[in-house]
Amino acid sequence: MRGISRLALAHFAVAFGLFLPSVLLGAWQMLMRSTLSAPLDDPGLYYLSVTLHGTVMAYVLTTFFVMGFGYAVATSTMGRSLRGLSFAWAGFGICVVGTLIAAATIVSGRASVLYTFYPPLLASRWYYAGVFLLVGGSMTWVVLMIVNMLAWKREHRGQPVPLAMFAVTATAYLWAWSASGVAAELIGVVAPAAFGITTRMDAGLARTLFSVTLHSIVYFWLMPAYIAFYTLLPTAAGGRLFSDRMARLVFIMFLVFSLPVGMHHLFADPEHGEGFKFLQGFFTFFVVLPTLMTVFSICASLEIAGRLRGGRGWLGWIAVLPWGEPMVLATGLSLLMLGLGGLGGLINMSYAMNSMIHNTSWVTAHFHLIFGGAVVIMYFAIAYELWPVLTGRALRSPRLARWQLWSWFAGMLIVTIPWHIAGLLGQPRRMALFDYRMPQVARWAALDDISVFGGVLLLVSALLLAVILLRSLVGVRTESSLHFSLALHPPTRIAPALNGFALWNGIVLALMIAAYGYPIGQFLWVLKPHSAPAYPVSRPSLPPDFPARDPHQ
Amino acid sequence: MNDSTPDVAPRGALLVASIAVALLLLGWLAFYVLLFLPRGAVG
Amino acid sequence: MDAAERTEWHWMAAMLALLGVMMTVIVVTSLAHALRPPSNVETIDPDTLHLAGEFVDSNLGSAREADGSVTVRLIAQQYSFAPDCLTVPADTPVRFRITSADVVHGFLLIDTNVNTMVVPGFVAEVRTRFTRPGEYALPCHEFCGLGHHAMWAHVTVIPRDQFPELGATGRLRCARH
Amino acid sequence: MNPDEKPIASDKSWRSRSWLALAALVALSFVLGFVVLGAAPGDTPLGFWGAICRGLGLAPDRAAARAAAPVAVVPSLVAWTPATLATIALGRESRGEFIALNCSVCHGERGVNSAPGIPMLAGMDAPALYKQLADFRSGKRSSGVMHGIALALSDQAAADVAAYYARQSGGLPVLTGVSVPSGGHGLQALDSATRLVFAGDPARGIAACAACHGPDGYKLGAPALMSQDSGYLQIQVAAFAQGSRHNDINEQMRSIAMALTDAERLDVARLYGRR
Repeated sequence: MRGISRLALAHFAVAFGLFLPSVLLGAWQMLMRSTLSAPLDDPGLYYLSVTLHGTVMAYVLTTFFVMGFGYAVATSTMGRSLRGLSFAWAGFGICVVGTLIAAATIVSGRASVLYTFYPPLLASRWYYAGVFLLVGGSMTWVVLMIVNMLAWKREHRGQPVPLAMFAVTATAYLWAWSASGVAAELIGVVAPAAFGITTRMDAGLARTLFSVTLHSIVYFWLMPAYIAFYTLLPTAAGGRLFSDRMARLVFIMFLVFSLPVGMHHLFADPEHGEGFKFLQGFFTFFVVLPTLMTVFSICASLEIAGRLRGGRGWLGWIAVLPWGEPMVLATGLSLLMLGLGGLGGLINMSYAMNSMIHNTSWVTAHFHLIFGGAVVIMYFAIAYELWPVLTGRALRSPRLARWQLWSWFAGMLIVTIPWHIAGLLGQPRRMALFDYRMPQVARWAALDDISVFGGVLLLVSALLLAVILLRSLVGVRTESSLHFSLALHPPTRIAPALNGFALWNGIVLALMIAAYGYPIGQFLWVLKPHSAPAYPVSRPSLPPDFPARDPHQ
Repeated sequence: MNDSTPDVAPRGALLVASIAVALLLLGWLAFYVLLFLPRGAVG
Repeated sequence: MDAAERTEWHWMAAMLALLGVMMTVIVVTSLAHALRPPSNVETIDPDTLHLAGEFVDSNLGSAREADGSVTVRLIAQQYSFAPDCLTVPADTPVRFRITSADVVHGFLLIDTNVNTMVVPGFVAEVRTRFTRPGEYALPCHEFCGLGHHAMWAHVTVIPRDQFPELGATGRLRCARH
Repeated sequence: MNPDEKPIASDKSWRSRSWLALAALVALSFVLGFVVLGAAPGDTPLGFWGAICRGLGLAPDRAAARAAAPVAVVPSLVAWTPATLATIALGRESRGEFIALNCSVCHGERGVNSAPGIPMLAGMDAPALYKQLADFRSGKRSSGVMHGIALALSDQAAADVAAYYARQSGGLPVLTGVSVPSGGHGLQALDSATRLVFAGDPARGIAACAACHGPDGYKLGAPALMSQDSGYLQIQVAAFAQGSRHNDINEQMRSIAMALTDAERLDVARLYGRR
């Protein structure tokens, strides 16, 4: 267990270590866009900062956190040491190297293309190489999670895989499927231009491939939160998980339905017909289902806990819950943000209604509320839960932890509610600055200024997190382990379909072919697509070297 | 612990979740009918 | 199946019904109002827009079609729309045809549902009908490079009867500044 | 143990039910997306296959969009096609050096220290230089002197000259996009030229000059302007504003130059001309 503790702690150190400065960047970006004057105001620096903020939050924080969480869960839930510990460290190393390369390239000003790349904009090849290493390195984690679950199943024939391990493995499969999109984009469209093999990039194809990743990656980020809802929260609240088997079905649905739906990010794109846009929009409705099921299941688990603690009546169980526990408090706040953010998500995915808010601040608000709010607050709660287990020292100042969670919640609402409104008022995303003398822009002034205060609150909260986690490193020695929740009726036998992923990976494959077969295939066989010249975002160091080496491309 | 766990339908949870989901549906409908449709048909 | 699981299956059925209601609203309104995301798959060579074809300089702006509708052609490029000032009539079917000369751009008419991505190599098309005359701001809503934040154009919607009769080859922009 | 736990659903039934549900889902979504919504009213009736084709984006009514059009006005014959880029890439510095001997009278030795009002060429991006030579040759950019000179150059020779000047140092600085942020480059900058160069003016649709011309940004075909002769810059912006220079593709420069006031044109030219 000691080896695993060090491994998981190393992952969390990278995740949270870069998280803090990245929150600072986010707050500065809001200041930059507001009517207030920002230090270092410079549009070029803004786009650099957005690229760094997005890359760290979307790729670094999430990937490292999920990997560390997965290792910790896998070993404690299976009650055995991790197979392939050295591979895990090797994967960690690759991810760290990739992160450093990508971050250094962004800071050098040669990669201001935002974390979503946007071909035919072209950044320095080092940026793509760094991201590729980070994503590629995390595949060792994917393999290790799968291998460890299979090994456990071999040793415990006929027994249900522990729910937490099942869910972590679902996350691993999900990430592998999800990353295939960005990997295909990087290898097929970006790398040939970045490494000078061609001067052209097919933007439509690149966007389509990236859309495979775009939505499912969010579910990869979400999974630790849901795993905590199902396997850690009921214990923390002092109760039982409502139903083990349905929980498995929920994780399976996340795996199956978060993938063939990415085209709802391309509703407004001209490279696809309305048929497949509707089809994937239709599938998107089914990815809402597991979340709606979770909402009920979590309420039911909490009700069990509340009734065990003496709560009576229709709603009496709510008040008696241990809201002082970071895990319980974070879940409550998370569900509130999930509700609001979920409403926004329903609007985004509703086919033609997307036109109302597509690429406005509404979208930025939506994913900050869902990911930065509902999910990241669960990352905090998980960190507080895991810290004593991993460091062998008690968490100091739980009171401060409560303050930290509340301030994050408040900050996120103060940031995102104004953004939602500004989006409805037509504020476009990703702009470095606004000219508030324009009448249409002046309407956003108060909203943008309010969000700055939310940003400051988020920064304070992130600092509190760092203080709590660092202080606890020198806390009182304690022996603790993770306590995974038992179901009301723990299953003793289970259908193999709910105990593995062979069937579900087959179904994902079939759905992906149905949803993406033609949309990707059309670029190869139907359309005569015209690529565009790659547009480097920074001046090439030797001008005559760009463009062009291949006259026949 | 097993003896005291309720094995009946969790009525409180059903109530809370139903209210939440109903609000979600109403909110969505409000956006669709009151904000989206008046902004004009596109295609 | 225990009681808990049965409850969850029932809940799942109820949630499917809820999603079904939303899906029905979408399908019915889309049929009734001919609503859809802008989806016109049409390729074009982004390198040579200015040399020949539909998007040459002299063909940009508003054009009157034989059926009385108006087609507006424009180009998005780093970091401007060409033309950057447009005039269209109210209460008339308007069709925007827009393409990119370089990278990915966005096209949004604030306070309307006119919203599309502009991807190099493709002609994006949005059809709409304006009901309120007035000034509409048109920002690029997709990151297109370091000058993105200044990429704004303007559309003036004028009453239908004030829109001039343009011949088959007449094109209307608007005088600015 | 739960006494009334029923026998678990067999794996077979999970498999068959899941695949069945999947098939039903895909079938339903295809019918809704391609057949039902494809036949939306307001359009001409398309029929079954017509609706499916439209669902795929293969709409039939393309010709109308390209019907009657005014006579094309072409700003420049240069297009950034692969062939153009390949020609530029094949430019040879050694050959260009010989040709450039003819240029030094006005543009200075090795393109450095040009006469006032004449652009400095040392360090200028090859594609930008190539395009201007081509436009002089085709008459799309008017200049009595340069038209004649450019007519004497072949495509290859123009690429050679461009390659030669692009590699000369001591003129326009080689800018790499790497800059130390110093602030004061936003809309709140006090100096209007700094504002225009680094932030632009969104209200007038004026992009930041720096986004294409440096020091930070780059755009294919746009020359780097830092340290360029300010007199020359001023003349050119004025020419764009008056429309006497019109070889900018899709009016990129004309629309910006027209929006600038006389004083702003002067200030921006001075800012870039600072050495």
